[in-house]
Order: sequence, then structure tokens, then C-alpha cells
Amino acid sequence: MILFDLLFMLLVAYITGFLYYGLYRNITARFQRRLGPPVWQSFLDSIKFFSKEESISHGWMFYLGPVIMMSGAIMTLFFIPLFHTGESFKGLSSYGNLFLVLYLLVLGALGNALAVGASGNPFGVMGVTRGLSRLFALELPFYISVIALISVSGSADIVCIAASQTEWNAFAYPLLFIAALFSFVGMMGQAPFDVVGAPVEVYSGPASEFSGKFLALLMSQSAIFTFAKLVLMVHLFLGGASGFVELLAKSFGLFLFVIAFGAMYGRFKTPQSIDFLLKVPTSIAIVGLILATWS
Amino acid sequence: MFEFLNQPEVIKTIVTLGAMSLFFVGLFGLLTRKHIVKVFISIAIMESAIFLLFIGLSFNREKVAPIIDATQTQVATMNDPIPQAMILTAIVIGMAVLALGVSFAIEYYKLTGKTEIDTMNEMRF
Amino acid sequence: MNIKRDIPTATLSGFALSAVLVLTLITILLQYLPLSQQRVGDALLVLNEKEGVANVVTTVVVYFRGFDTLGEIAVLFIASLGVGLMLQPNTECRLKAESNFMLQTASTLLFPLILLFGIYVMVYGHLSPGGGFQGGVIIASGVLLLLISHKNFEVPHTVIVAFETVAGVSYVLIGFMGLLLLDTFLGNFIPHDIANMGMLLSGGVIPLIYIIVGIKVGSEMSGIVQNLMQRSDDV
Amino acid sequence: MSSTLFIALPLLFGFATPLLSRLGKNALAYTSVLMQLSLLGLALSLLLAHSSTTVELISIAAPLGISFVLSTASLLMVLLFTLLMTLFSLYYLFQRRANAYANESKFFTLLNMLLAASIGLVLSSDIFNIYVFFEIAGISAYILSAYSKTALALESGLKYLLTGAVASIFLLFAIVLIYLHVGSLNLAVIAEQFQLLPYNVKLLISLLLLIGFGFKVEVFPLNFWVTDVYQGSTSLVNALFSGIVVKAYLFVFFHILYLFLPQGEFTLFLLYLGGVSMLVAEVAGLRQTNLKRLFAYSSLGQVALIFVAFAMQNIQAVQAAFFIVIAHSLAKFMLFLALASLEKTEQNMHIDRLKQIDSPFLMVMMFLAMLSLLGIPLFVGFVGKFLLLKSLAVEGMLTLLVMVVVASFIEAIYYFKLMGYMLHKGTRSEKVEVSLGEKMIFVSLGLSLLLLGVFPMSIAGFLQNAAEVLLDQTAYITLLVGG
Amino acid sequence: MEFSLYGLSDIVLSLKVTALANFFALLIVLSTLTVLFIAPNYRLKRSFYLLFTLLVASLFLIVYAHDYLLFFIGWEVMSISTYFLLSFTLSKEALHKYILFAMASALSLFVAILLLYSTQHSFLYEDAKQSYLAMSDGVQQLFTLFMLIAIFIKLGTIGFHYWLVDAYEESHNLFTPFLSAMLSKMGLYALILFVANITQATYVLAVMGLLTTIIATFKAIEQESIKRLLAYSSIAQLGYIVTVLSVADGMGGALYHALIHTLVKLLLFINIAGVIYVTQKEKLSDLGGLIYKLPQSFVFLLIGIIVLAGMPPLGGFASKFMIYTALLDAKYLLLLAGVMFSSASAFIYVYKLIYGIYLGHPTHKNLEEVKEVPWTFLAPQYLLASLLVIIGTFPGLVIPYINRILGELNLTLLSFETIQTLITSYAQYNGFVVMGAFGGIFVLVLMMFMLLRSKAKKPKNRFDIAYCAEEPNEATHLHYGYSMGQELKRVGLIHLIAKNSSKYFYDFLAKQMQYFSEVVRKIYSGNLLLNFNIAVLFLIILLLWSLK
Repeated sequence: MILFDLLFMLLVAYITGFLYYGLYRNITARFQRRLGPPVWQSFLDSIKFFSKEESISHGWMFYLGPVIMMSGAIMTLFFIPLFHTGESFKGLSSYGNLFLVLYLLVLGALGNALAVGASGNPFGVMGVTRGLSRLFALELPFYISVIALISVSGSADIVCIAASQTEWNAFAYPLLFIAALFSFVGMMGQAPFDVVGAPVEVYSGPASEFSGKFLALLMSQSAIFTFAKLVLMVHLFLGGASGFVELLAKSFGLFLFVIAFGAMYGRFKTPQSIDFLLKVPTSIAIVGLILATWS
Repeated sequence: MFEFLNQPEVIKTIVTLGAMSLFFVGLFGLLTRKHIVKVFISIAIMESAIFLLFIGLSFNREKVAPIIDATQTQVATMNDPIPQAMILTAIVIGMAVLALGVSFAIEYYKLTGKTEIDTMNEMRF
Repeated sequence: MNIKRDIPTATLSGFALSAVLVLTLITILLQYLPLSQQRVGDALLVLNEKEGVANVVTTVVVYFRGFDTLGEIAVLFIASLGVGLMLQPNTECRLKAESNFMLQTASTLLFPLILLFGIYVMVYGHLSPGGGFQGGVIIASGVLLLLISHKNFEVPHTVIVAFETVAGVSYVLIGFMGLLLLDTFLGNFIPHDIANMGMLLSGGVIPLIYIIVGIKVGSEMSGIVQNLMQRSDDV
Repeated sequence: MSSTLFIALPLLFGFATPLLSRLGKNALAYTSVLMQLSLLGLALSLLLAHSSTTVELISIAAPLGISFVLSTASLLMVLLFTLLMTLFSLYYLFQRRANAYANESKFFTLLNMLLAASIGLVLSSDIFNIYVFFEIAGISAYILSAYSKTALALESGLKYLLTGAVASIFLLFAIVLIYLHVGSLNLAVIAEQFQLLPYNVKLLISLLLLIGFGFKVEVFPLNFWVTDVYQGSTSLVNALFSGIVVKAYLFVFFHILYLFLPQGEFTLFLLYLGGVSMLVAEVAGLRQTNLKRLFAYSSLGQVALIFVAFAMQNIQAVQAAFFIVIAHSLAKFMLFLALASLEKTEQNMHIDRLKQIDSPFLMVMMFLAMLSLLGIPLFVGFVGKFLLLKSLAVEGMLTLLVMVVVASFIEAIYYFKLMGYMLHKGTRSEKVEVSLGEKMIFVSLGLSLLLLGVFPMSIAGFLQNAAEVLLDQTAYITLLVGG
Repeated sequence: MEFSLYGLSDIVLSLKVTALANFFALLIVLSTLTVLFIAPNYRLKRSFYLLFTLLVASLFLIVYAHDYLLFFIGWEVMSISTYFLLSFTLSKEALHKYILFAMASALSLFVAILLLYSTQHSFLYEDAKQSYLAMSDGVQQLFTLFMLIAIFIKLGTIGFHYWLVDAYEESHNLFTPFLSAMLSKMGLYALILFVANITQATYVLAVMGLLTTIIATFKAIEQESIKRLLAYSSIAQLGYIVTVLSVADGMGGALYHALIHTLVKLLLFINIAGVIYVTQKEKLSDLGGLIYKLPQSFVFLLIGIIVLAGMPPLGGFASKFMIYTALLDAKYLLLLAGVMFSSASAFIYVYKLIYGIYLGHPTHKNLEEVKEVPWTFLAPQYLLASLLVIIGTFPGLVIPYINRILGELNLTLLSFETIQTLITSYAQYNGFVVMGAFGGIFVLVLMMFMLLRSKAKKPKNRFDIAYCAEEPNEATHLHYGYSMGQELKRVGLIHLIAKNSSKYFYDFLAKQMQYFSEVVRKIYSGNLLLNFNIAVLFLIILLLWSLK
């Protein structure tokens, strides 16, 4: 039963993720007054890449890196329940908790970093460095918001947090939500915090040595991961979801917001983004935390 | 006319004042003189002052020297012998120390040509 | 008149310090003048009637407070040793000129008398004012006289050392004899009849010790004087 | 057995040295060592007999004449002094072939006189007798200090002598006043009547004694000469100064203090005086580069520590003081002897030379001594420091406690600096030969530091007894004056 | 076992076997054995083993002592034997630095225990609380100050860490694992005793702990020397423990993390000891690309850094989880945020570590001949790594033991159901499932990937990489990542941390002290006139002061 659940979750995430990605590419194209690719283009691309052979391999760690990334993404997905009500599609969430998920969110990045490191490409490492440097700054406001939510709801279980919202946390604690959103934009790799993958400056970033199946795996991972993160945000701030429609609606809304946000801003340099994240969203989050827990 | 001088209080006051003025002289020399011989002299003066003070204050005018002979057999009328014995010892000791000090000073002078104690700074501390 | 220009500050401050200290001392001393006091000396006077010799000071110095004297002898011994160590005899450092004939003759004549007087003072120390210290110093003054007057005069170093060694050792040995025989160090172990008080042969070890002290003081003082003399010219 | 032997025998040897030196080249040295060994044996047998306090009369009965009081406390000091002096003589014998002193017989005279005087200071119950021993010890020390007759040595001898002479004037003044007002020279009688004296006289006498002894016990405003003396003298002699001489003065000063002022009127003042001495000395030592002078500063600090411990005037603290006395005597003795071994080639070592010296044995021995001085556990230095600090804590003297600890820390700074130099990794060019005999002495000293540190209980009872005896004024009076 | 000291009836000493003591004793045994395992690779003097034995003995004394005096004795002996152990390799300055801090620590501990003794006249742990309560307020603060200074120095808490980094960096590669794993744990043990027996000192611990974790983490990121990096990492890890000890129920988490940290630091330091053994290089910039030369070592380091970063599914996450929930329980939310922040920042330095040694391409050619480290290095790593994996899988395994300690200290027990789960009031965590899921997914993905696999060509040499359309050559600096984290300095806040160092403070202190000493030294000029004048002045002052 649980295996079926998990498999289904994976499927949903895979498809939805690519769907969102396709929509994203379309929407950005519209923003930029272009036509954009078909919605399923990315999905098809990934299938195609799976059949391509990779041009070069840098040893087994290089090989395992993407696998770790993929595993991380799937793990993240599994430990986040799709719905906060009902019995099904809870995944493995009852065996874990929010802290675990917070760490799982980073697992993929670590696998990526290892693989890129193993490739030995200096520019790849440059990207990883930027990513890791940015990571902690990115996480801080998010952590504060999450901690506040855990404290308020009295549980670190995602289902409980989702269920305990009488009104959406996003409205009950707007400051926390705003702070978390900043982080979330960064986590999604969107402007203005997208310097990691900056295609122009850093000769295609961390992914520069990946080709063929590696790239396919990375794309799939990205799709699943995006979906998992959206679901997490929905549960934390948007009152959770008790059905597919609700889940898709809320997550897509959030996704749209993030894209729109990203399209509006230019890109920060790494120190700039760290500086910004450590100042503005963190302050907002701290104020939010104090407001939320002051009694 | 000077009968009052025979009173023990007066005698002892005078002795005290005298001895202490000697002590002052010695102390002043010790604190201000730099020449090594002068310092030794100052020390000797201070010692003498103390000897004088001791003998003067312990001396009783009505009593005699503590020597028993045909005329003097009453111990009750004799002066205390201890201060004398002590001072005898102390004088010899003082003399010995001075002699030693002077010999040090001579030898030191021969080696360095210095006689003033504030210039004795061979040590590079 | 500007005092400061004439007198260094150190002198002024030394003056002030010593004046203040002495004035304070005088105040305290005069405030409580020791007038009539029961002293241990009085008890010793009484004790002397039973154990001592005619000159009570001698009894005190040699017998009652014999250890002080032993210590004092030791001080003198070390000092003479120290002076000897510092100013080692140097035959080249002698008086440069022979002194005048009259002085030489007079001192040669006087020296035996001085020596005799010294010995007298020493030997009769337990009966009359005087004693080993005084006698010893008198002898040393005789030696000094000779040193001043005779260019080549010298008490042989070995003689001095022999005297002071023998005297010092016998002093302590007498003390040990007392310890052995009477169970107190420096105890008067030679029979001394109190009836003999005032006679030359009285008082047991007391005159003996005083003579020893005299010899020791005489030789050590002579040694010191001689050492100082032999170096004094080139200072 | 007579306690007078402890004084009379060395005196006898001192007087007899010219004779003995005629007997042959080594006769003097060997007989002297033999005599010291027999004294040591005597002291040990007395220790084992564990008798109560005995009074040894000189000529006449106690309150009138001079007497020597051999209590547990004084026996302890006697034992320490004879032990150290014996070891010193042995050490001198072992290294004699390499560098003997000129006029060796005089050197031995001075050693024996110094021993006699130190023991006399400790044993005597008569204040004028104490003055005499004070002078004997002083004069021997002056000459020892100036012994090598270099400009440095003479300067230090001269300085030592001048301060000693001034100190003795104050001491004599105090004794004169005591006799004038009390009418006795016996410590017990004075102690009995001291409280009855007018306040001002009491104060004056106490202060004169403080100044007189203060020069000798190297307490703060009176100790500016000490470092010069240490620097000018040879390390060998310094071992005696810091191992024996100072300890004798310290003991007798506090002996007198406890007798005269059993209520501890000056306790607080003396405590802070000691504390300040300690801090000032240790701070001043921080940047010292001359080893001898550095050890002199450390001696000043340690002596001030002992001063503090004695000044506490209670049994625990005095016991602690005895522990520190033993620890410091042994350790400083060891350090100075080690320095003497190192200085065979060159006097006045700069601390940089420690980098060059190749002698693991001496290094290890110096480590042991330094660690003990710093009060590291497992060494006897710790026991003393611990007991003292415990006593301070119990009495609530927290400021002083912190002062002591800060001073220890500063001391640690420069001792570990030395150790750093010794542990320096690099080629070592100067090989130092240490003979087997010297090694045995170092090892025995080092072992005693360790053994006493690990098994302090072996002597703790004895020391406690000593502290009780030293502090018990009434018993002392009863003993000498009678009911 | 109680006995008295020095024949003094007023000092009762006690040695006692407690669960807490056993816990730390176990760590000591583990560290000693693993460290001794690699010892045959080095030529060591006999005195090294002697001192090492003394050190271990002193550690046991510290642990099994049941009164503060024995504890202190052990503490001092530990410091001194460590001093001599360090002296084999440390430079003079670093050595002096170490011992000064060690002495400061020992002496302030001494003052503290004496203050404790002063009220109730007992050194026993049982009486410590009472003694503390009997003090006046000022003395209580003084006591806490001295005690914490002693502990913080040993822990190397920020501000007191000046000695630690140099000591770690320059110490013998054999000894570094022990330093990090055990000696700092003794500071922790002291802190646990202090918190459990006497007082919590909440705010001080919280602030110090948080500052330590954050600052040390960023300092670690900057380092280019492996051992320095790990030294700062040790400081940061202990910072977590200090932080969690500031809350009422933090003891469980602290003990858990202490265990994990000991294991992981042993693993990491032994690992890099092996690397340094085969390469003779200690700087990240000189290393790189060793993954294919030392594959086993790489895996162990990977395990190590995963634990160090607190990533699931290994043991590191379990202890971090305990710490987080303890802080959450106490509602120290900002503190928790800070701790999590520094934990996230730690990713940079752990990545830097593994990248610098094993990944990338070495700039220098001479690493190509390197062989896998000897088995004596690998064996303890196998042991430690498997322990960490087991604890990760069964995080509840150690809970009963920790509970025994907590029960002994009269603290709230941790809830315990099965060995697979950790249960707290906020959430639970099933290590077995996480491990299983990760393993399963990993294997599935890998298998799928293998099925689709095609032959990829191997790079010809280390220059065969995409490099901006240029051809890298010998002169090109390929190993870029070792300097990662430099750009962080451009961020104001981090720049502040990087720029300032306690070095300035201590240098200033030393300079002032020396200046002061120079002034005081002038007193001892041996000027007798001055001395006599002052003596007389002294006499006059005393006389006039107290004259009636």
C-alpha cells in the first residue's frame, strides 16, 4: 500500500513538476514578449536526454552525484505529505518531521556539489561555492519562519502544522510568510537570487560538466524537487491541501508568484544577495517571530 | 641650682634627646650621602646612638658599677650588668661588619673606581 | 634666599624623612620613659652571688650569656676571614716610606708594655673592669702601632690563624666539656668555690674563657688591622 | 641528645677549618660533609623519636639565660637546613674537580657558620641571641655573595652588607626598647608581658622589628636590593640564600610575631603586604632575561607567598606555609644547583642560551622543580599552595585569594616561557656534562618533590603538629617561664 | 569510594562510578584505542607514550572523581601532560599560548572550587549545590565567572579559543584526534557537572554558545589549512553543546551530540592524518583530486562530513535533532534559528574540506604517485564510520544509556520506544525508515541509471575539462575551490567576523602587561638610597598611621 502511495506521489510530482516547468518557460516567454516552447517540451527533452550518451565521465563520484541529487529530491518528496487530511498520500511523513525535510532540501545540493567537485571543473566549483555561500543566508529567514510556525502549532510534524491553521498562516503571520517567500524564491533558483546557475558569467554553472543522461537526471530531479518544495510551502503557509485540486491550485498560484517575482528583478551578486538576505528578510522574520510568539 | 638635673626623668630625657639627635645625624647621612664610606660612617653613628640610648636609659645614677669587691657587696645597689654586656657584644659585631664592609668597598673601588652607592649598577637588569 | 638652588631635593627629602622619624621616635620614647623596671639583670646579680665572679659583667658576658659571646667571636672570626679573603696579603703593598726613628724606637719599647697591659686586662677581666675583648683590642692596637712604625713588620699569617683557630676550637670544646660533665653547654665544670670570689683563681671556666676570647679577639683584630693596613696605601 | 650540638658542631668546624685544611687536600671537605651527615642523622633520629618540645639551657635556667627550644616546628627547620646543607656540600664535592672555589677552606668555614647561624636563629629563645645569629648568618652570606671578587659579586656583597647593617640597626633598636620596657630578653617573658605595654611602645617595637626583619625576609618596600644580590652572587650560593637563609629569617620573624602578638593585630596588614610583594615581584619578573635574576624574582614571589601563609596565623595556613617552605626550598635549591651546573662555562646566563644547551637530564630536573614551584598537582608545591588557598577561602579572604592566584599565573607565564626555551626544537650545540654524583643529588631532590607531592600525608601530621606548636604561645611561655 | 587527603579530616575526597562518568570513560577508551591504532605509523619517542599514559590516567581521574579537588588535580595533570605532548611538535609561540590558557583555566577552576569550598567546607559534588546557595550574591557571580572561564578556555569557546587553533594545527597528527575528541570533552564534562550540580547560568551559556557556533563556523570557512579548519569546526560543534546546555532539558541532546562529535572528530582527524601521512601536505591548496587514489578514505571523509553537517540519515542528524527540539521546548526560538543558521553555514566548510582534499584537480603534479593509506589508518575509520551509520539507523540505541545518566542527575528522561526512533514532544524521527528509504531510493535510481548507462569516455588527463575554450596547462591553477568562502568577506557582517580576531585583544593585553612589567621592574634597580628612603618612609607612614 505504502509503496503504491509512494509511487503515485513520485508520478504526480514528476508530471506536475515538468508541467510547471513548461508553464514557467511559457510564462517567462510571455513576459519577454516571446512565444516560448510547448508546455511539454522540457518533459520530452528529459526523456530524450535519457537516451543520449554522456560525453565524458570523471569517475564514480561524478557518476554518483546526480544519483544522490535525485535521491535527495525523491526523499524530500516522500517526507512531505501531499494532503494534510485523510489517510492516503502521506508518504513517509509520519516517520520524519519538518527538521528532517529542511535538511533533505539541502541533500540534493550536496550531491550536486560532490559531483561537480569530482568533475574538477574550476567554473563548476565556482558555482557550487556561490550556491553554498548563498545557501545559509537563504535558509536563515526560512528557518526563522518555520521555527515560529512549529512553536505556534506546537509540533514539528508537517501534517499537524497544516492542520492547525484555522486561517492560513500566510495571513495570520504575514511577516513570516513574506520572509519565507524571499527564501523560497531563492530556493527555487529564481531571480534575484539565481546567481548560482548564472549561465553567462559562469560558463553554464555547476551543470557545465553534465551532459546526456546526467542532464536528464538533473532535469527530472529539478522537476520533482520544485513540486516538493511547493507542496511544503502550501502546507506551511497556505493552509495545506486536502485534495488534488486544492493542492494544484495553491501550488501553482505560489509558483506563478515566484516566477513573476523573478521576472521583475535583476540578479544579485553573491555577496549582495547574502547581504540582502541577512538584512531584510531576516529582520522581517525576526519581527514576525516575535509577533507570532509573543504572549 | 642645677639640682633638678639629678632627677632621673630629666637625665633620661636629656639622654634620649641626645641619643636621638645622634641617631638623626646618622639617619640623615644614611638617607642622603652617596659616598660609600660616608654611608658606613652614618651606620656607625646610628649604632652608637642606639648604644648611648640603651646605656643612658638603663643607667641608674644611684647605683654603682656591678663589680663586687671589698667595699661593694650589696647587689641591690648595683647597676644592671646586662646592657653593658649586650652593648659590648653589639659593638664588636658592628665593628666587624664595618671592617668587612670597608674591605668590600676597597676591593670594589679597585675594580671599578666607583665610590658612590648610587652609581653601583654593574647589573644590567 | 633660594634654598632649592643650593640643596638637592634628595637631601631635603632625606632631611625631612629623618627629622620626622626621629621626632616621632622621641615623642614615643619620652612619652613612656622606662624609669623603674624589674629587670632580669637584677636576678642575675643575685645569681652571681652563687655562681659568678667579682665582675658581674664578666659573668654575664662569659657565663650567663656565654652563647652570645661565642656568636660574637664567630662574627669576628668570619669578618676577619672575609677581610682576609678580600684583601689578601700582598707584600708589595707596604708603607712606602720608613717611619721616623723616634716612632720606631718608642713603639718597639711600648709594644711589650702594651702587650703586657693587654694580657693584664685579659687575665683580670673577671675581677676588675676589662676582659677578653678589651685586652684583645689593646693587643691589636699594639700590633697596629708596630705596623705603622715598621715598614717591614708583619705578624705571620700562620701565627694569627693558629691563635684564632686554637682559641675558637678550645672555646667550643670547653662548651662541650660543660655539656658532657654538667649537661649544659658552657657549664662551669671546673670547681669554683664561691668563697674565692675576688681572687685570681676563681670562677672556674669564666676567666679561662675570657682569656681565650682575649686571644681570639687579639689575633683577629690584629689580622683585620694588618690586612687593612697592607692595602690601605694604594687606595 | 642535645640540640646545642646543631649549633656548636658547625661552629666548631668553622673555627677548626684552618687546622683541618692542613691535614690534607680533601680532609676538610670530607670531614665537613661527615659532620653535616651526622647532624642530619641526629635530626632524623630526633624526628623519629618524636619527643615533645625540649629546652636546652646554656649555663643557667631558662628565663634568665639563653636557651634553645627544640620543638616540632624548629626541628622541622633544622632538618630542612641540615639536609639542604649536606646536599649542597655533596654537590660541591662532586663538581669540585671541575671548578673549585678559591680558598676552599674559607668557603667551608662560611658554609658551616651559615648552617650554625640558621639553626641558631630557629632554635634560640633569646632575642639578643637571635640578633647575634642574625649577624652571623648575615656576615657569612655577605662574604659568600662577594666570594668570587668580581665587580658584580662585590657590588652584590656590598649591597647585601649595607642593607643587612641597616636592618640590624632597626633590629637592635627594637631589642633595646624591649629590654628597656620589659626588662628581659627571653622571648617567653617578653611574650608574657608584651600585651601589657603601652600601645605606642608596642607599636614602635613591632614596627622596628618589621623593618629589621623586613629587609631580610624580602618583603615589598624593603626588597629592592634582593635581585641585585642574586644576580651578582654565584648560582651555587644563591641556592643557599633562597633555600636556607631566607627561610630561617622568615621562620624566626613569624616565631617572634606569634609570641608577641598572638591575637594577630597585624594580620590583615601583613597579609596584604605579602600579597602586594608577591604581585609586584612576579610582575617585575615577567620580562627578565637573565636567568639568575629571573629566579630571584621568583624567589621574591614565593617568599611573599610563604609570608602570606605565615601571616594568616592559623594552624591550617601555617601548615601550608611549612609545605611551601619545604617545596620552595627543595625546588629553588634544585633550580639554582642546575643553573650552577649549566653555568660551568659561563656566568650570568641569558635565557636564550637554554636553547643551545644539550642536557636532557638537567632539563627534566629543571622541569620538575619549575612545575613544583608553579604548584602543579603531584608535586609538593601544589599541596602547600592548595592548603594556603583553602585556608584563605575558608577565612573569606577572597581578594587575597585572587591575588595569590593571579601572582601564580604571572609566575606561570615566565616559567613556561623558560620551559618553551628549553623545549626549543633545533640543534643544540652546548653539551653539559653532569657527573653521576650530581645526578644523584638532582634525582633525590626531584624524587622528594614528587613523593612528598603524591604522599603529602606522610609529613602532613608532622607539619600540623609543627604549626600547632609554633602558634601555641601559652605553651611556649609555660615551657620557659613555668606556670 | 570516599577517602581523605593529606591526613586532613576536613577534606573528603571521593571516587565514584556513575553513569555519566562511565559515558565519558567509554569515550576515553574509544579515543585512546583508535588513536593508538595509528601510532605504529609514526616514530615516537618513549617519553611520548609515557606522557600519553599519564594523560589518559588523568582523564580517568577527571571522569571518575566525585569531588572537585580530585577533578582539579586531574585537570591540571591533563593540562601539563598535554603541554609536554604538544611540545614535541608545537612552535614555541603556540606552545606558550597553549599553556598560558591552560594555566589560566586551571587557576580559575582552582579559585572557583575554593570559593565553593569556602561555604560548606566540602568539595563533594553532592554538596556543591548547597555550597553555591550559601554564597552571597557577589560571590556567586564571582564563582560562576571563574568556573565558566575555566570551562570556556578548555572548550575553546569563542574569545577563549586563541590557543586552541594553533595547538590543533601544529600538534602531532597522531595527537590531534585525541585533542579534539577527548580534551575538549573534558571541558564539556566540567560544564555538564556545573550545569547539573550547581547552576544553569542560562543566558551566559546561550549567548556564548551561539556566538561560538556562528563565529567559529565562519572562521572555519576561511581557513586553508585542514587542521585549522577542523579545529574551528570543533569549536563550533562544542558551541552547539554549550548552547543546548543553557536550556533546562538540554542535557540529553548535549550528551548525544558529545558522543557523535567524539566519533566524527576521531574519524575526520584520523582520516586527514592518513592523508597527510601519504602526501606530506597539510594545506588544502596543495591537495586535491585524491578521490581516485584514496577511495576508501574519501568515503570515510564523506561519511564524516555528512555527520558533521548534521545531514540525515547518519548519526549527525539525530543529535542535531535532539538539540533543536530541546531549544524548541524551552522556547528559545531565536537561539534555535541561530544554531540552525550556523549549521547551514557549516555546509560550506565541510564541502571545502572534502573538495580541497579529494575532489577537483590538483594544481601540483606530484600527488599522482600517492597510494591508499595504510590499513592501520583505515581500520579505526571502519569502526567509527560503522558506529556512525548504526547510530544513524538506530538513533534510539543510545537513549536508554543517556536516560540512565539523566536519571542519575535528576533530569527529565527522554522518551524511548524503539531503537529506531527518536521521540520528542514536537516530533519524532525514525532513523531506520529514513535510512531505508534513502538506501532504497538511491539503489533504485542507481539501478535505473545503470541500465541506461552507456560508455562514456574517460578524460585523457587532468587537463581534459571544459575550460572557457582554452587549453589549461601546467601553469594553470586548477584547484580553485580551496579558497572558497573568500567572497563571503565582502558581506559586511561576515567581514566583521573575519576581520576581528581575539588575537588583537590578547596581543594588546600582553603588550600592556609587558609595559607594566617594565615599569615595575624599575623598582628593583638595586638603588640602595632609594630603598632606605622608602623603608624610612614606610616606617613613618605606619607609625603615624596607627599612633595613638
